[in-house]
Amino acid sequence: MSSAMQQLYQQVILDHSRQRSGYGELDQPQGESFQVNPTCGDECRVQVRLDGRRLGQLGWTGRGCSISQASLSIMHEMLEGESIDDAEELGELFRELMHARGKELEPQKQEQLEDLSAFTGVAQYPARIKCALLGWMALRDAIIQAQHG
Amino acid sequence: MSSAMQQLYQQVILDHSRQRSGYGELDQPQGESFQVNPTCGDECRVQVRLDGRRLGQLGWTGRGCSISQASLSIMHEMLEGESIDDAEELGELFRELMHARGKELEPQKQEQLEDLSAFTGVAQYPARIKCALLGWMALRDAIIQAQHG
Amino acid sequence: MTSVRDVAADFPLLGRTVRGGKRLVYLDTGATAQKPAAVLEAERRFNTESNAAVHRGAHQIAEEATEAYEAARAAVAQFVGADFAEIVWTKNATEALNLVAYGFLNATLGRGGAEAEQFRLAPGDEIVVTELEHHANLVPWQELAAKTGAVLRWIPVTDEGRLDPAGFEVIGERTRIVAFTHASNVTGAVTDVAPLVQRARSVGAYTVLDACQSAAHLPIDLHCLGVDFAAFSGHKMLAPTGVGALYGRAELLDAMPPVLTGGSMVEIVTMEETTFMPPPQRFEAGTQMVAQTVGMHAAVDYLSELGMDRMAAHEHRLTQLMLEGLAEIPEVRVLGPASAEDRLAVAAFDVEGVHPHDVGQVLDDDGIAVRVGHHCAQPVHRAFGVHASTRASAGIYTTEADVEAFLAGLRRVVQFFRGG
Amino acid sequence: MTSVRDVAADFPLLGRTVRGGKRLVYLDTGATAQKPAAVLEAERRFNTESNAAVHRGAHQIAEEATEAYEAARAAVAQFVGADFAEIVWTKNATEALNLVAYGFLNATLGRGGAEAEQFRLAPGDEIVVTELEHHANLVPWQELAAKTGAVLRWIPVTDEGRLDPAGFEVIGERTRIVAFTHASNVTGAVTDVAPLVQRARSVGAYTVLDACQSAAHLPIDLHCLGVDFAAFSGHKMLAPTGVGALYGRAELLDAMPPVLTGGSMVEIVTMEETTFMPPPQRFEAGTQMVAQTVGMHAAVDYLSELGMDRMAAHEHRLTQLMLEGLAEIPEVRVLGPASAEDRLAVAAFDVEGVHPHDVGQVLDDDGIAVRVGHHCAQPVHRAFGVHASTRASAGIYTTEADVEAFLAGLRRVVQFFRGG
Ligand SMILES: Cc1ncc(COP(=O)(O)O)c(C=O)c1O
Ligand SMILES: Cc1ncc(COP(=O)(O)O)c(C=O)c1O
Repeated sequence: MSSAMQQLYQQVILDHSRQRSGYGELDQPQGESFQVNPTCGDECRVQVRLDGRRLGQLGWTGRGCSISQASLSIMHEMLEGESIDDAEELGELFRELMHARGKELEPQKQEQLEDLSAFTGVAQYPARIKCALLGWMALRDAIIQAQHG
Repeated sequence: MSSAMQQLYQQVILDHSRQRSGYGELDQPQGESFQVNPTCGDECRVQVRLDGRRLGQLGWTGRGCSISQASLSIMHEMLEGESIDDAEELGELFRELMHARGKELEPQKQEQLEDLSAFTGVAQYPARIKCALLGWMALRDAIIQAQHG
Repeated sequence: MTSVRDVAADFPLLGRTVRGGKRLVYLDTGATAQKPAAVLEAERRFNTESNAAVHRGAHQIAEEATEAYEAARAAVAQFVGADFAEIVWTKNATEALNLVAYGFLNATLGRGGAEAEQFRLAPGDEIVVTELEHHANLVPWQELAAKTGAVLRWIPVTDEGRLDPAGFEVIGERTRIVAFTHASNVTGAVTDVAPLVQRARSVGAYTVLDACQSAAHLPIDLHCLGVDFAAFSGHKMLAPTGVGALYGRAELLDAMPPVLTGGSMVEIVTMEETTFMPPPQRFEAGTQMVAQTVGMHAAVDYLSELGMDRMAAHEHRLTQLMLEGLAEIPEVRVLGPASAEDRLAVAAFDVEGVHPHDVGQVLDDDGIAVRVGHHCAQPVHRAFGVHASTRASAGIYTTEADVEAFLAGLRRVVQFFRGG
Repeated sequence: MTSVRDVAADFPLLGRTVRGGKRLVYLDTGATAQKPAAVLEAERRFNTESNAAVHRGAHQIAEEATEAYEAARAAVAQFVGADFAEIVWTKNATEALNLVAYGFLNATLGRGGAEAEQFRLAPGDEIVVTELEHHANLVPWQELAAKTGAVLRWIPVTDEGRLDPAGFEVIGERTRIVAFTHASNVTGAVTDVAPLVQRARSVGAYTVLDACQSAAHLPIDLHCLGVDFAAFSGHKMLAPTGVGALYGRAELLDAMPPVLTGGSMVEIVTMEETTFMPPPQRFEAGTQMVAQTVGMHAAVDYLSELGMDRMAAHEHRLTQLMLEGLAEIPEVRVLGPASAEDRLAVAAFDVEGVHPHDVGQVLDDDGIAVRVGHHCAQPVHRAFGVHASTRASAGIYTTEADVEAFLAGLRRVVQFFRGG
């Protein structure tokens, strides 16, 4: 494998795409969102239950490539139990990373991204950015729904 | 004027486009046909009355360029009173001339065309061939109508 | 800054000769413009380096093609004062205008759900057009009216070939659509858009602007103009044939049902039913004219670099020259305003007693390319009491020498057919 | 005769490298084909010598443009076994298929007079498609059905991805239209057209053939096939983007009302109503993709010179190689017939446990361009129980070395994602 591919498919991405954290439906979601990537037909459904201003429970289902699955899995690992504000901040940061065309963000931001920093290489491939972001679009929607729905 | 234009606009054409022979409506046409050149919106209406197998009367109206008007005028001069068979033969010959790309036909045919041989140059200008032929399409239609209508 | 005299050198076709070695004087830009080398080169580069299906592949060339295609959209959007997602690629302006008409039809037939209800027409609703329209902005509305039971009404032209403001009163209570040209391809009259938009808005009607001539010759800002839809064609603005665009205000395109359907504009397709993507994709079914959009990108870059203001000023000067010269030939009647104000460098005219075909033929023999016929605008010709006309139309590459050659040629025409 | 090994040299883009200097192995011809220099040169020559509005001007360049445009029509007609006036230019195959669907809709809404009555649909009439269709030959019929009250039915596919002859019985008394693909862009299956046409005829239904893939890869003769309408795209057959064609049997085009309306397709236009020209002009509203039709002319000349038979034989050999190679990788399941008979050089496949995006990405990194996704054919993917696939598709310029590079790359993909 070339170094470009090794940078893209870092071990943490491959691992998460196989061992998907948080995969499954919630019992009584307060908010949920279904998103499709029309280019490939990949889909995901993200469900949340709030606990005050926290993401009490976060679950997801769907199908997609290793990038999209790992992104959802890491999202679950990093955000379940965390505050909505933290979720929004992390989402913003991840979107920023995805539009950085493969460049790293400032060290402090990169640190804040934790495992998500493994996606730095994805941003070099315009067609894959949507894969990485699909779950995060769904999360944002699901939270809004849970808050106002 | 260049020689090309002098060849195109021969005196006989200019004369006929000004002094239009046969211009006007017939009293009781047995057949008539209305044709439009959609590129420019030019139109003509040709009317006939038969006298057995002869074109007893032939009249036409319409508007168009010098080429179309002269063609109709000469058609009237050459064919009124002549047999339908002669009209068809002359029409065929004229069509042949119009598709000869500016070359003369065999001398005997060229002679048969009489004044119509002045249109030889028209066939060099694809956009003008339709102008020259418009009246002849109308004549053919009008005769068919008179025979079967 | 390039002087206008240098501009013509950018257009390879203008260097050719016609009719046995005569210099070409191309005065048919109103029909279609010539293309600068930069446009042809951009297209060639795309075809030899980045040609691939857009929005579809995971491979590098497909990425490059997608980027080129969407960058072209961004450039064109900026050029006409629109947002990115408000520009839908079409093959020409005619398709763009039809797209709007069919959007209304499809909504009327129940497509597009609740959001699209705003576009439903009922029998007796009115569609207002003008007597000045190119057939492309007239016939689609006739057809829409015939299919929906709506009634077509129109604003007449003045003796000068401008929209008659007194006629704006046909826009009334039942008016649902007002479709009008920004600039006439026959009279050259530039429409004062504001009062029409205002009146249309006051009765809640949608406005559709035919910007085919204006986008090619004037700086335009669609957001400023405030119209709801607009259409223009690449080939009139130095871009390749085969590409044009529809502009639609974002929230209207959002609500409008698709017209052409197929690949690349769908989300989920089952045998039973289909959900559609948001605009602009929703209106771009199938493989698009990608190389041509890249050419259009280069064209608007070229125009922006020259400056649409400078271009308009240059053409204004040509308009004055043309109108002055034509006014000096007694047999000539110009179909359009006598003054160059608010007027494009287009002069359609009648030569007393000489048919336009004959005028055009003799000019052509001198190497002067003009257009003859009704220029796809029969009604305005009828309004002037003629059936057809000869039209000389200029572009950024037209020189004063071109206009003078044309005027001299025209005097010879008059001499030939009328003089002797 | 050029050997196939030399053919690739005719295609400038194939000489480029990707992803840091890797040789490009272009296996996405099913999406869009690369263009030979001869096509690009024909287009360039037109643009620098003969660009003008067609059917409109009296000047020399307009004459040349018109001749080039109509000569292209004649060449394409001959190439697909049709008569001159049976070929209508469109921007792509999708537009061509929509044109037919809207022709039926407009007739149903009363347009086109008595002649067009034959195209009127009534609620309960049936439109038959197949599960194999590209969205371009499915969604327009769903839309037509929804607007007219007609019912959509379909022929299912077999486990091999061919049309199931047992399913032909959905074509019955009420069937008015049978729309089906000549060759699938997913399974590669080539349809045996005769029995379908026969059955459709026996119930008086019109046939619409999606010849998008077949016209690009097989010799085809539409008169022989006996279909009523057919659609194909230039960009799949070595021609530029932005041009395609609709074929319609002469007497059907004659009777069908227009769809897009505007300039160059009318006879007499008054403010109240319009009469239309005969086909093909009736269906070609506005300024057409003239330069692209000239490119398409060069493309069919190029193909004819190579010989469609030889091209098909070459591609057949590639199909065999591809299918044999794929069969040797246990994790790979081909979505389509296992044998190369009656099958295009298109292999869509599933790699167990590896998503197509990931397959394509790693191949791309090796310079191998394939397509991933549903290839605008979701239903047939669903029939195979998958959501998406990876697709390698070959063209006349594809070499055996390309296929081998692809197979080797695919083995590395499997190794990377499944092996370690
Ligand atoms: C079988 C088939 N039909 C229709 C189409 C649509 O063609 P286009 O996108 O050129 O309109 C395609 C290609 O995308 C195809 O492969
Ligand atoms: C004012 C106007 N509107 C519409 C059109 C139609 O444009 P197109 O033929 O490019 O679709 C034209 C040009 O022909 C035009 O001049």
